[in-house]
Amino acid sequence: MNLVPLGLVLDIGLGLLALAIALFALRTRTTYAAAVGFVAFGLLVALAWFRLGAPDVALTEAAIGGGLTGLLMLNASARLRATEAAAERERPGVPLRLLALLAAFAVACGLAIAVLAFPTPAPTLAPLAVANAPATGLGNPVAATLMAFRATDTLLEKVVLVLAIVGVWSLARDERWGGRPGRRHAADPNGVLVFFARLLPPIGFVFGVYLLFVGADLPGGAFQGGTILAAMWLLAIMARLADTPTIDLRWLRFWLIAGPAAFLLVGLAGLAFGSGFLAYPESLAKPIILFVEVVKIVTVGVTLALIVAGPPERHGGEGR
Amino acid sequence: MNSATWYGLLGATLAGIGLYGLIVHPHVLRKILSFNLLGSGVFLIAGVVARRGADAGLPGDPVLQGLVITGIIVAFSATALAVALLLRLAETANTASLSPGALEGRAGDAPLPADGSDPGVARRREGS
Amino acid sequence: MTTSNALLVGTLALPLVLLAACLWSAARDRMLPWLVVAPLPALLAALGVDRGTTVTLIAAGSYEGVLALDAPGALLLGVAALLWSAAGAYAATYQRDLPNRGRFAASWLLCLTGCLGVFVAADMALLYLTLASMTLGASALVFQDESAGARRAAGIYLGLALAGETLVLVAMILLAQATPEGSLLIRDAALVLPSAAHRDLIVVLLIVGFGLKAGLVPLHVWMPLAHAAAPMPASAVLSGVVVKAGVIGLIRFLPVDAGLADWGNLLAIVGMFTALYAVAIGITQPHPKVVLAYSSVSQMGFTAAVIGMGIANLEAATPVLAAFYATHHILVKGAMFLLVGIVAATAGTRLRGTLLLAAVLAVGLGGLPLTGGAVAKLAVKGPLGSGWAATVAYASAVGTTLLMLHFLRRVAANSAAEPSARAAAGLRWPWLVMAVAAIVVPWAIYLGLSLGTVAEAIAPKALWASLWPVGVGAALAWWLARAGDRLPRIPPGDVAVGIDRGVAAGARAGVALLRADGVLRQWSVAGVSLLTLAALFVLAIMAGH
Amino acid sequence: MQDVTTPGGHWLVLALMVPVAGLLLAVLFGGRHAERIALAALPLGAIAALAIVMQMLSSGAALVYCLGNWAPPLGIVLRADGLSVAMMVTTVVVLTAIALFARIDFATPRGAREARAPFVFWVMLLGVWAALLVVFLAGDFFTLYVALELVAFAAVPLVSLDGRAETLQAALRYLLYALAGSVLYLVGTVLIYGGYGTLDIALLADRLRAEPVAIVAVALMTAGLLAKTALFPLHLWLPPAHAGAPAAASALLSGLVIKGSFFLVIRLWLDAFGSVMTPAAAQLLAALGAGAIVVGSVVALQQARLKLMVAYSTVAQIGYLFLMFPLVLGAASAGAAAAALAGGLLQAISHATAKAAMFMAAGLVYAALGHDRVADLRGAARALPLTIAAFALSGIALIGLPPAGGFLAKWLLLSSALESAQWWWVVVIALGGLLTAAYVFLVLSKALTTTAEPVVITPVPRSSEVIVLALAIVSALLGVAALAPLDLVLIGRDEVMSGAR
Repeated sequence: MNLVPLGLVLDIGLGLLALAIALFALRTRTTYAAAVGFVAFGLLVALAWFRLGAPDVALTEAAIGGGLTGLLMLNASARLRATEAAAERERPGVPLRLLALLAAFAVACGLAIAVLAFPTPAPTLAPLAVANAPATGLGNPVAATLMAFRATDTLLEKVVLVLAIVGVWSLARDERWGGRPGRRHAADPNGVLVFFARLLPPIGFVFGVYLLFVGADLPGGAFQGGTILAAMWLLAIMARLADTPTIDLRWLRFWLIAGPAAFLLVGLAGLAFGSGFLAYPESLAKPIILFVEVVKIVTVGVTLALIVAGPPERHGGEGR
Repeated sequence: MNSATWYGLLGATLAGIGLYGLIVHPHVLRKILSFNLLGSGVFLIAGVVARRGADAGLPGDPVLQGLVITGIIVAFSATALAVALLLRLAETANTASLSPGALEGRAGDAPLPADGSDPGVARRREGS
Repeated sequence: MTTSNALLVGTLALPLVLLAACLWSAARDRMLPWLVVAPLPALLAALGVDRGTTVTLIAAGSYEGVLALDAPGALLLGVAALLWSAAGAYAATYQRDLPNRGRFAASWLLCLTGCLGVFVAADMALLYLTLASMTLGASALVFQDESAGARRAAGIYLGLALAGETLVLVAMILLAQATPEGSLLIRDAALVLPSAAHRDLIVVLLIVGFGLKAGLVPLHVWMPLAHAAAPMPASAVLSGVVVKAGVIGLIRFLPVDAGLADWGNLLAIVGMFTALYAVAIGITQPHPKVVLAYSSVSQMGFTAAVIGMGIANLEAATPVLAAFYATHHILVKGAMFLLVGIVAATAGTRLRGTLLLAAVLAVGLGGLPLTGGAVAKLAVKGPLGSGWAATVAYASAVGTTLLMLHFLRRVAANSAAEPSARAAAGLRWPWLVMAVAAIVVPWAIYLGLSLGTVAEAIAPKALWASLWPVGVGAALAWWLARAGDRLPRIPPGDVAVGIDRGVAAGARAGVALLRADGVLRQWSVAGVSLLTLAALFVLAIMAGH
Repeated sequence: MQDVTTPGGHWLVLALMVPVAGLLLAVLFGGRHAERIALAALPLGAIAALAIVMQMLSSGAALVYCLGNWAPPLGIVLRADGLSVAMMVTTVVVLTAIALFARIDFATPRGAREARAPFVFWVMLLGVWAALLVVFLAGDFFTLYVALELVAFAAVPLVSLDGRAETLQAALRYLLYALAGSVLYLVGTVLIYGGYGTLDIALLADRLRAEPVAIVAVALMTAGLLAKTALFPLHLWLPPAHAGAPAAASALLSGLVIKGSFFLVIRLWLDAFGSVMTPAAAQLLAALGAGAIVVGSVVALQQARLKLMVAYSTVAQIGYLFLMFPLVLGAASAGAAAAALAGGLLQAISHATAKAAMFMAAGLVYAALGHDRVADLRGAARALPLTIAAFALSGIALIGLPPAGGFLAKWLLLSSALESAQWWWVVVIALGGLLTAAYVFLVLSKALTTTAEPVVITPVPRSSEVIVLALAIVSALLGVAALAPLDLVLIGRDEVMSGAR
């Protein structure tokens, strides 16, 4: 038997690496380098989630933390280069930085103390979730949490996405309203990007749908699947194989709200038929949930891609 | 120390680093990045809580894992909104700073009324 | 609903209806002629409604809104309504051609509603409501001519009045905590005052709060400023009636038999000091309105002293007697302010009769035999007793005569230059009504309420007692007229200069706070504050465990 | 204590789903429909809120709905007590006034199918409404986290609707600071879960103990919520954001949005952590409130622009909301605690109506005069009598004169402070009222000054003036709430109030 378990060594190494990259992202001179660091950081954190026994979260973190957020950061840092020098001159003085350091350190210590003070045995809802998951027809208790036990949270989270996309669009210039989101990307038609953009989307599509269907019983689900779809679409857009739709299209609006709307309708139907809001009759639970998930994956894919694409910046006719 | 505790302490440290960056970095994109580091730290602590709750044959407490997924999505939306705001600000005023001083004496933007303005004004005038 | 109840409700309802009509600009601009009507229900109520009548306006939940008419309230209400009506008629002419007459009328009605309400409000919430609307209306009236001086006066008035009302509010809440079932009735509050948990604190709050309303030194600063700044008819009601809110408050909340003898003495000392101090400052003032305002301060001080001594001497009739004394002041002071406007619009040669009548009234305030003032002074001898207060009262009578003669001299100097100038009839009639009322009404009350007899009033001893202070006062006035210009010039509001200094210091502190706010709102500072607060909360929570 | 669905609980779901469905439909149909949907949803929401009030008055107890039939700790509940319904009704009333007012500013221009600012405004108005309802009804700290984020996501775009650099920067400040606040809140919920295995407020009220996990959690959550409420000294984002937004949006932000995170502080301190909180902590919280009152008012007095002055007035008035905590937690009797709670809530309601009216009045002044410099307001009262009257009435409500709700709130708070012998708050309340009077007087004395010639103004619609005046009258008459037959506010809170001590 090892003195120090191998797993712990791995975890410590992983953690130290993540910490180092985080510090790098914080300290490095250019925002672009910081953004690159952040992508790497996101992937390491996703690994940590696997190590913490949470593959569902790991998939989400990889898709979002490393993927879409990283893409946002890289994109933004490229557009913000001109502002960096001026911002750097506004760095607060040493006393304030010391105070900030002290305050941040104090909070970190408070958190550490709380973490060390957690009660043992840890309170957990795992047994309850396992016991009740069959009633939802879902084998994956995380999915059961998101789609049944705390379905309202998920519904509200979808509303968050709707507000986020409208919020992003609100930053368009008035005359660009109704136009296409994002700038037109310049891509070399024979470049490696276009190559991947032709190669990956079919694979990604299949993988995304796979994640959706296995999500009921295995790690995965509409959100993770939708993220993959979004990534594929964005790839195609960046390679100029596709373009963002104009934001006033009715089908686009429909798919933006379809996910939460389907959820809402299912909930209200439950209320009307007496089983209760977002309560599914046991025999119908799985088909209903599957229906909502199928609608949701499209909504998530469309919404995430457009959130990353940004506010409309071109007229509908421009760029083709 | 076990892995869970280690990740918990890592989460606390990351949260501290994120908070420091959020407070001190003048460039808003770095603030947003710091916010994400902070968020990762918080989520990791949640992961530790979930891991400690491993029971009934599960590797972790699924309820909390579900919450973290929701949290990650919300954090992403927030990041996207902040980035969009920042890009528009930089495009309008050529600055990525939160200090009001950064807006003074800039060029390339439409002149502003000295005392601020209200978009309702124009509309009410048209309507009258 | 009986007629009495209807009249009592009408006291508030009619002015309120007229006030609501002011929401329409057309009605607002035509409101001036109606001002004379607005206080009539109150006048009728004071004349016809039985003392002790109560009307419950609202009884819902834990609150009961009650109007009531008691003897001192009825006295003040009736005479106040008379002045409001006469001054309203005066204003209909005086303000007729001003562009902002609509606003004047609205402010007038707001102040009127509150002012008359104060005399009939029987529960503390209603009293506070009426006090507040009176204050708001009054400060709007002070602000009426919109000059820098009016702005300053209105600001100082509003600030001090609200501060005073806040003190009264705290006292009311403390009282409500002691009353059975949290009753808000003033009667219940006055009953529990002697046994209330924080009795002395409550008494201090009441004396300071209502003393501010009545203008007791050093809380009188707003009166010379406000009463000089307001338009003439508004000054008349402000100086005549509005200050009586302090009197009725002291009368209602500080029962004679509550065992507050020490506080009574203190109130009397403050009151007598005010009475003399205001004379001393008043005689240095050149402006007739300011002189009148100081005279009001002096008279209110004297009234407060009467209340204080009544409490100290356990004189049961004090509330009615003090109210009676105050009614005489309402009449005379109202008439005097109206006079100022008339003199300013009339040629000096046409003024002899007017000034003679005014002189009788003015010296009457000092106690000229056979005038209303003489009976008023006679009536309060009981509460004042025979000790030091009675002695100082003579000094006050001397001072009042001196001050009022000084006023007559100053007002006479302000007559119109144009030899044919003559005040409009719409100004002269109200003045004449008030002048006659100032002589007749006190006698009517004196005899009607059997506060004394004619024989007592014309007894040689009483005549002498009221005549010699007037004589001394007149002599001093003659001396003052010759030597007056050598007196120091004291700015109106005397210690109000201190308020200005305080405001200036406050402004400097304000600028410092503005800078501090700028620092705190820097992002990194605010970030550190956020985390520091979290840490502080941890400490604060742990501190208790 | 375990919550189960009560009769009539489904009204909670329906009330919540009205704005959510409205929001989705508004996005789907867009353009003019967004406005129509919002205006149609408001009466429906009012009906649902009234149904909840009636149900609660008849049962005299809190309404509960277990979502998906899953009871806590696995599931989550909607729970409405007296505080929730009072805030729900307030929200729908204020929103209706704002929506009617905004029909002019945010009408889709003729000829256009959809325009940016109107579309965003109406969607976000529904978003704020939905988010606040979740805040008022949710019984779970994580659901409340999502609700807080919803509030921020709906509020931030309202700040920068006009796209000027100043407002973009203000919106960004607001968003980032609010995000910092919500992360602190979130980490608190995670710690609570780690310590107690549930996030249900009712369950936690029994389980929470004063131990490190709970203390660190509640401190972080409190700080986060205060950042979102802009309590002094965490108010950096509020003045530029509230002063820079269009009038209707400012009314929404200042009147309603900040009440969301404030409401959560009540839930946190009085409902869940009642047994953990100490008098010292409550004193600290209220001391910040006192700082807000003094600094906010004094800085408001020095503002040259009306909208900034009104925004700083909000900074000050937020302070009042926090004075109730030491009075509830340190109350000498159950009656004093109830008075303080009712007073604090009434203060929030009074401010919601008065400040919304005041911001809209300021907006009308701006629209008519073309500026809002306080020094140049001469003649405004003559030109806009109804608007200035509305400003004056809402000012009276803020000062706390009867019969405004602010007066009743002041009476209750003073009464509670006096009963529990916390004299210093009496001084703060009194001082705050006077400072408020000072800046209201400053504005009115300028606006009431007549000019030799009438001021040239751009006419504003009479309907807008009437709406603002109506809301101001509501705020100035709110004190008649004292006449309500029942202490609606305290329904469903018996156990909670006793748990607070």
